[in-house]
Amino acid sequence: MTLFLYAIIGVILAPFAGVLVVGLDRILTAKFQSRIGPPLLQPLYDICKLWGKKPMIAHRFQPLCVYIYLAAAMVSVGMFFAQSDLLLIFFVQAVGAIFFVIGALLVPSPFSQAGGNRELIQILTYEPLIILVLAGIYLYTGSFKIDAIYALDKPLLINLPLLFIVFGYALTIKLKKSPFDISASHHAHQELVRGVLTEYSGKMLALIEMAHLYETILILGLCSLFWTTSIWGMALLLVITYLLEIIIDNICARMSFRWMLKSVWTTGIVLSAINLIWLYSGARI
Amino acid sequence: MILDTLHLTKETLREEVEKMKSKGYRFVTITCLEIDEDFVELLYHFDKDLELIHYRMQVAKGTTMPSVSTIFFAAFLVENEIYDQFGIKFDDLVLDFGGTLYLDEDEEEVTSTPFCRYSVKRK
Amino acid sequence: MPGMIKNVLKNFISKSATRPYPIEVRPGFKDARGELTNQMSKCTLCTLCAKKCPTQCITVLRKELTWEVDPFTCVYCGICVDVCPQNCLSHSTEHKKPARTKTKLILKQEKPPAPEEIIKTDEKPVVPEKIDPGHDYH
Amino acid sequence: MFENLITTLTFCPLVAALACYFLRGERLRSALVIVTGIVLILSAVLLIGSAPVSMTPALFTSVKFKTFIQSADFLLLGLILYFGIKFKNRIIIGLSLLQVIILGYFEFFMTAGTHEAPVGIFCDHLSLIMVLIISIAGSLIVLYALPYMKNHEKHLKLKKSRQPRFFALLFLFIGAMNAMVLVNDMMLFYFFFEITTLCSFLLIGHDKTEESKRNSLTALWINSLGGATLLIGIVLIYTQLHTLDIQSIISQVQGKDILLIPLALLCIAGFTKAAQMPFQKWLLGAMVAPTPTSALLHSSTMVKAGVYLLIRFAPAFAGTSLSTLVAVCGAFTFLSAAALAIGQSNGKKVLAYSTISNLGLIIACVGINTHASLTAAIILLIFHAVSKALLFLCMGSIEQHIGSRDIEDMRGLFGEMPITALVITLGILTMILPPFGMLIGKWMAIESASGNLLVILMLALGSALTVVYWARWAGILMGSDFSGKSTPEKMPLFSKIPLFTLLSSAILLGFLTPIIYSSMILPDFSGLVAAPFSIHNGIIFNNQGSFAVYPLFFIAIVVFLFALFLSRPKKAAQQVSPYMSGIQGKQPGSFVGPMNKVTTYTQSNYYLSAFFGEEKLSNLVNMTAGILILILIGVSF
Amino acid sequence: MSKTIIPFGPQHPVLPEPIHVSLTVEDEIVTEAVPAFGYVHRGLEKLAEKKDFNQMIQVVERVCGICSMIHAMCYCEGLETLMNVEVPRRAKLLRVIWSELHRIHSHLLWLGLYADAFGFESVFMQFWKIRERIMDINEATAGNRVIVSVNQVGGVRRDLSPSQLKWILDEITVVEKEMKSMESTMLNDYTVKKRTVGIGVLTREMAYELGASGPVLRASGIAQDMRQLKYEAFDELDFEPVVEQDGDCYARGVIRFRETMQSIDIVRQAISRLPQGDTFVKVKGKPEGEIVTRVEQPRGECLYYIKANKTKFLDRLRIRTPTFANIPPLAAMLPGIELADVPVVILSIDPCISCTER
Amino acid sequence: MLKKLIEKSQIKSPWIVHYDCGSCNGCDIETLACLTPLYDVERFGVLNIGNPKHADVLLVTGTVNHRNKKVLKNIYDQMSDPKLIIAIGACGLSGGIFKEAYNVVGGVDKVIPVDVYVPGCPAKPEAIIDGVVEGLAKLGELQQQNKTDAIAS
Ligand code: SF4
Ligand code: SF4
Ligand code: SF4
Ligand code: SF4
Ligand code: SF4
Ligand code: SF4
Ligand code: SF4
Ligand code: SF4
Repeated sequence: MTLFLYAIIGVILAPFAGVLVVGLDRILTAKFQSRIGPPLLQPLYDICKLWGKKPMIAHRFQPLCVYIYLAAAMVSVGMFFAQSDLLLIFFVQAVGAIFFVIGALLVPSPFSQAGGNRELIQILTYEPLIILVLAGIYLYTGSFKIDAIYALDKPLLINLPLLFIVFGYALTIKLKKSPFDISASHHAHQELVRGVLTEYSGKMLALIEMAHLYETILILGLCSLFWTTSIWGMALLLVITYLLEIIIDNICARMSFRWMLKSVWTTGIVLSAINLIWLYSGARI
Repeated sequence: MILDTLHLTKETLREEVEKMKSKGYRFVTITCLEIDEDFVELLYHFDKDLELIHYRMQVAKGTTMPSVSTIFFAAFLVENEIYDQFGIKFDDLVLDFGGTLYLDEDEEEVTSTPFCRYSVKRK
Repeated sequence: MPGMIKNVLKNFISKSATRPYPIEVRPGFKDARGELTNQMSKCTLCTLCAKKCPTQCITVLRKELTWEVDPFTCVYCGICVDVCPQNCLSHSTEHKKPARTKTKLILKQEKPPAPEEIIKTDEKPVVPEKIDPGHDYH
Repeated sequence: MFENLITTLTFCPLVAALACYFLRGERLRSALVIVTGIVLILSAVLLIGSAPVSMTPALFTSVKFKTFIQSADFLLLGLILYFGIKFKNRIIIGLSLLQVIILGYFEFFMTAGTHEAPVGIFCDHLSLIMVLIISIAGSLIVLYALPYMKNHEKHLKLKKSRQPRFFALLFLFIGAMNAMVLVNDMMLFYFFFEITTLCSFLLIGHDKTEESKRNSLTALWINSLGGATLLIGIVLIYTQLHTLDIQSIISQVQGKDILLIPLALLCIAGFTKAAQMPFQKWLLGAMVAPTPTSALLHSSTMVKAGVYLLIRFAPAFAGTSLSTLVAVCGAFTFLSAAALAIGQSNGKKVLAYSTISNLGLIIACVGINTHASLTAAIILLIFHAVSKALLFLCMGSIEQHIGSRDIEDMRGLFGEMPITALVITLGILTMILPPFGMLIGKWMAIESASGNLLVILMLALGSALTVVYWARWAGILMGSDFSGKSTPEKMPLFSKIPLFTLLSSAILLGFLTPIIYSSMILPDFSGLVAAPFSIHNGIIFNNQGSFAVYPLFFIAIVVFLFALFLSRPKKAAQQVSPYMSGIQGKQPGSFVGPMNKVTTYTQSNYYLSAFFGEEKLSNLVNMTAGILILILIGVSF
Repeated sequence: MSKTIIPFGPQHPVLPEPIHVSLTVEDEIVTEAVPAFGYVHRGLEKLAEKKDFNQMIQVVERVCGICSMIHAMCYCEGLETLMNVEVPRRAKLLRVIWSELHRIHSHLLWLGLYADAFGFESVFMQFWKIRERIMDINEATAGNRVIVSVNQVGGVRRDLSPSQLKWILDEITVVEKEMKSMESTMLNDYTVKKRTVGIGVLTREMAYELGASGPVLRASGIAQDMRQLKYEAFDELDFEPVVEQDGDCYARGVIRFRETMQSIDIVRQAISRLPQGDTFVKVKGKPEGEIVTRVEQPRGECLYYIKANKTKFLDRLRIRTPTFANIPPLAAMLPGIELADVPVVILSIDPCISCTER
Repeated sequence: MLKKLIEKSQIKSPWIVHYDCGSCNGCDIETLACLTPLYDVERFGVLNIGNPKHADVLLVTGTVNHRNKKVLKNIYDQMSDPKLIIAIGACGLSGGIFKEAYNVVGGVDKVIPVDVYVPGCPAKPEAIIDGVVEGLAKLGELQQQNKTDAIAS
């Protein structure tokens, strides 16, 4: 029952945390570019503004897809706080990702279609990596459950350093940061206009932004699992990781999806294989 | 001050341009100007090592000219432009916009040859 | 990538380059061609400015004693200022502010200047020197 | 009771087959098909109450029966030989001759009446599940074939209907499959195995086009290869153990490394039937056959024969290196078939590759060979059969309607065939999304495969690839004209019934997974210290993880209904045409392009032929798979 | 079969200007690219019949706002030759200073947009930040950030005071320093190279035959720069065209980067040689005759054909701008590249549609 | 409460789409310059979103001609309410120096309603910022007016 309560609290608080994280992200990005940047609560304003727009729909089933996307993101966050099975959380999150793509593919618009296809390739790129990271966690803890990680007395990071880097790839893709802001960029100036997001507007876009906040929290939550032994360690890890993400975003050009698929798969698989072999061999620090 | 120009006719055009190409000249552009009610003048500009050579020819309005875009691909844009503006049509254009490079043929829009004081209808 | 890291980090630790515009307004450059005004007391309504203006946005009505400019068509090229024999036209150093409707600036002359006055005014109108162009604004 | 049911399940289709072949009235045949279908479904359901049972019917012990089977065996091989000669296919001739020789030697010199008669029928829960799949999915497919074949022949403008032969073969096939999963005698198993080979050959070649002829021969030689390896395997086992009783073989073999070679041969036989890499070619070629054939033989049932063989013998090679290699081979097939599917825009080929891929996953689970992974295998087996049959049938309807199998031609299908489009989309979603059955299976598979580096790597990659080719298909199906309007669709009753039955079972059975697990799968694992999974409040869990089936289903339903409610068409919402960089034409979805030409929206998915092109990838895959097979045999020595 | 048609433009976020390209792509590889024009066509050559030749200076400045000053310079040079006007030396050097400042700001602007085309936002920001110094110089010296409007037939309308000159020197030194700090990013960065090296290759022969001009031509190994014609004061300035050999987007980037540095140097030279004297001569009379003048703009060769008939209205004014010449090479480069590289390749010719269509 | 928040947000989060009708690039680049570090309009929550479906503010530069007027209208139609149209530069206001050219229709207001006119040639980034601020003020007044209207009825 307490777990259930955690889940509810998590689901309620996550978007607010997300607003702060994304808001801070935008301010820091601006700082890195020698600008001042928007107010901290800008993501909130954006969402509220979008919510207040007059509805415009490009396809009848799009709203359905958006609601399911949001719901899946919420459920996965809830499951995360309820310390459920990691693989299952990941699958539930994938439901959202798939409906997000389906929504984009519904509309006969070349941009959203191409964006949808690219999004699929991004899913194709990060999914295996996350599964491998989870397999690594399993090998170390003997379980896919989150509570098993909390039961550890040493941070995961120590024995899964390479997998953490692999996870970093997935994180960058999921957060749509350069060099992987391929299917939809937060900044315009992309050949696909807004890619998957092109045909969503108003309320629907607001919901997608919400879902994105949930996903951000989920992915940061997963990131936090790499240092569960102390709250400070966890906070430090999160701050450093996120800061690195922003810096990488600012020092990289956007790459093409072919490059992404090739390079991320090869480096990702090699890194995880090395780390996994290390774990199989039973050697632990 | 008048430009030094070589003379050219519609018939010798392609041949002459081929010759220029084989001599290593490259195509710069074509200038079209209205002479009077019936005639326009075409100036073909070529360049080699920063030196310009101009060919001049007078053609009657509404003439169809052979296109040099098959010899110099770069000419397609200016030939289309001249069709839009002066109504001189070019045959065998590699990319023929049919008089819609700049202008549309919607009823309210410019369908005449806007660069001619004595405009003719574009075909 | 490393090259950019240096720039990015430098930006991060130094003050941002942003000029907080509406909050802090930087004074305009001395020679900036901002809003166009006419010192009507000097204007002889000779219409030279209207003739030379490339956008024909100046209308001089000698009968009504008005000089008007359409600031929403004016391209702020300064030709009129250059040609005006009375030196009564000038650009302010501030840009013309945006507006919700397009209105013309109509200036009316109280009484035409006496011919002898015209001859006297041959020096340029005094524009307050606001800034030194040698100053670094970054 | 049990005996009667078994008889019904095996002989009733046989009789129906004969009747179909000789009864020439269309009405009569339809009636016969319907009745047989219902009888089969009912008996299969009733059988649930009786299993598990093992018994030897009186018939089996009679000498006549044995002689009959013997002669039928030779007759079958003779037929295959005949086709080999007729179509001048040396491989088929060679393989069938080889089998004739081995079989002759085996029957007349080695056994010659010495061995004791094995227990004839063994029906545990695994067999029961297979019978249920075959009979129910099979019958639904046959029912679906009624309107389908009528249309099909109309399209082909046949003068003389070839339906009698078609339905006869379908029923013969169902009967043979039922028998195959129930018998406990290796030679009988071999016999039925060969019948399915022959049936599939005849059915693939049904349309008598050049292509179908060629493909049917491919199917025949690859399956004959399987038959040959199976036969050799049986003979080798017999030389060691002197028994043909499957159960006793399994119990005797466990832990004896000497018998790995024959087991490896059985596995290869299973691989050929399940169209595992590098034997996938026949299944792809089989797609030329009318859709019910592909649905029945090549997706939901026949290929399962191979998988069944492997699951059945899994305990025999548990813990050996053979097992690990089977897992690697399966995982490799899972990965490579999924990759190949990405490069395909031919819908049927996508289905075919996905079948191969999913069977690979099942076989990977078999190879991992823990109780948890076997559970995963069986769950995948069930749900794959249901969902895949559904997808194939939808595909058939679509193909007949739009005259193309290309996914790209299905853009906006919802506008034309709303029901079918909806059903196939849901069908696709049941393949890839939790909480549906396939995902439960996949979850179990990944969790139990995490102990094997190579396997988990391939599963991880493969599962992502799977998502891609399904999701993009689902996406374009539901797209439609901009308004989302659709013309109502007329569908024959016998197309509707199978579609909706399969769809609802795909969803409902997913919900019932915990029950299926505890009542149909768990009992088969006798002598367990701990069950692979426990169930509490509809949550499947063990030490490693948990899958909250009921809660997730509950949430899914609530979310779906809520979303449906929220997204109901609203008047206030303005319909807008898609973004076209600012130069829309008058028609929504078009733009005014160069030369003032109105260009309408044209779009296609990415097939990434540079990465996933069939020509390029196939060779690589076949080579790798070939090497894997060689290693598999190698480690068995 | 697997074909996608993408309407690229005219309203498209990566395109600063409205041009349309119908891209046919397969798996995001462009197989066909057909451009469409006319979204910015105004017909301003024709305005020569409505505005007198002096007023036309203001018009040609607005052929393109980015190198407005160079347009006007080219135009005035033509008229001055027709009217036999000898422009004072100081005016010539001042023209060089302003025109090279234009080149610097244009290249900086381009470097930013180019970086944005391959999604390098922070580089975009950085270059535009640097660029603002030049904009300040423009505004302080000529009164407007973009359309500086300094040319007139017979010379220049403004003069530069010694304190202004000193300030300009200081500013361009800072610009130079900041450019240097971007050097490793633009020339050696892994991701930048990945996105530009080998993309949109134009061989030497292709570039020459297709009539490419400016940096596009020079990036393909042909050292042609109109400044070699020694117009205005270039006869006394040290100047060598910048050349690269590879003909790809990367080479075009390098060219512009190096040209920026070169222009800074030219400004310095011009300032150091600036003589005292008048900034213009009074011009009387009306032009007559025809003439072709060519100058080097940031984007390449710009050609003016002027025909005058001794009235205050010109008979014909024809402007062939560099982008007009670079469109055919662009059309030749697009097929075969990836969709993601389309913006990079389009930007690599630094298209200026407003001058193409006029 | 939510409504208030939404109204406040509408003022604090103007996403822009920029369309260059027939600009000489002068106003264009000045509009772009607004996004760059020295002016940084993201301070006001401005994002250059590039897609009319997401945008609240349409910035138009340049003269309207016969071909692009359709494009302009299309973009306008694809934006959902509430939306602001800001015309920038003499060209966008009246056709400016090109107003007599044969292919020029005139200012933006010939095709779509314009909320704010930003004069200049080109309009300085400061002027464009002023224009956006003015537009947002107008939006605020409209909200106020709607409220009083609602109370009255
Ligand atoms: S003041 Fe000079 S310019 Fe003006 S009207 Fe008199 S003569 Fe003409
Ligand atoms: S521009 Fe207008 S006012 Fe000036 S001279 Fe010409 S017509 Fe007269
Ligand atoms: S500044 Fe130029 S455009 Fe404006 S009124 Fe004066 S001359 Fe006319
Ligand atoms: S030129 Fe000067 S004096 Fe003459 S009308 Fe214009 S402003 Fe007045
Ligand atoms: S090329 Fe373009 S930028 Fe350069 S002057 Fe011409 S119009 Fe202006
Ligand atoms: S392409 Fe032309 S208009 Fe666009 S930014 Fe470059 S110079 Fe300006
Ligand atoms: S007057 Fe100003 S607005 Fe009009 S065309 Fe010229 S520059 Fe543009
Ligand atoms: S207003 Fe001036 S700067 Fe702006 S687009 Fe028009 S001509 Fe160019």
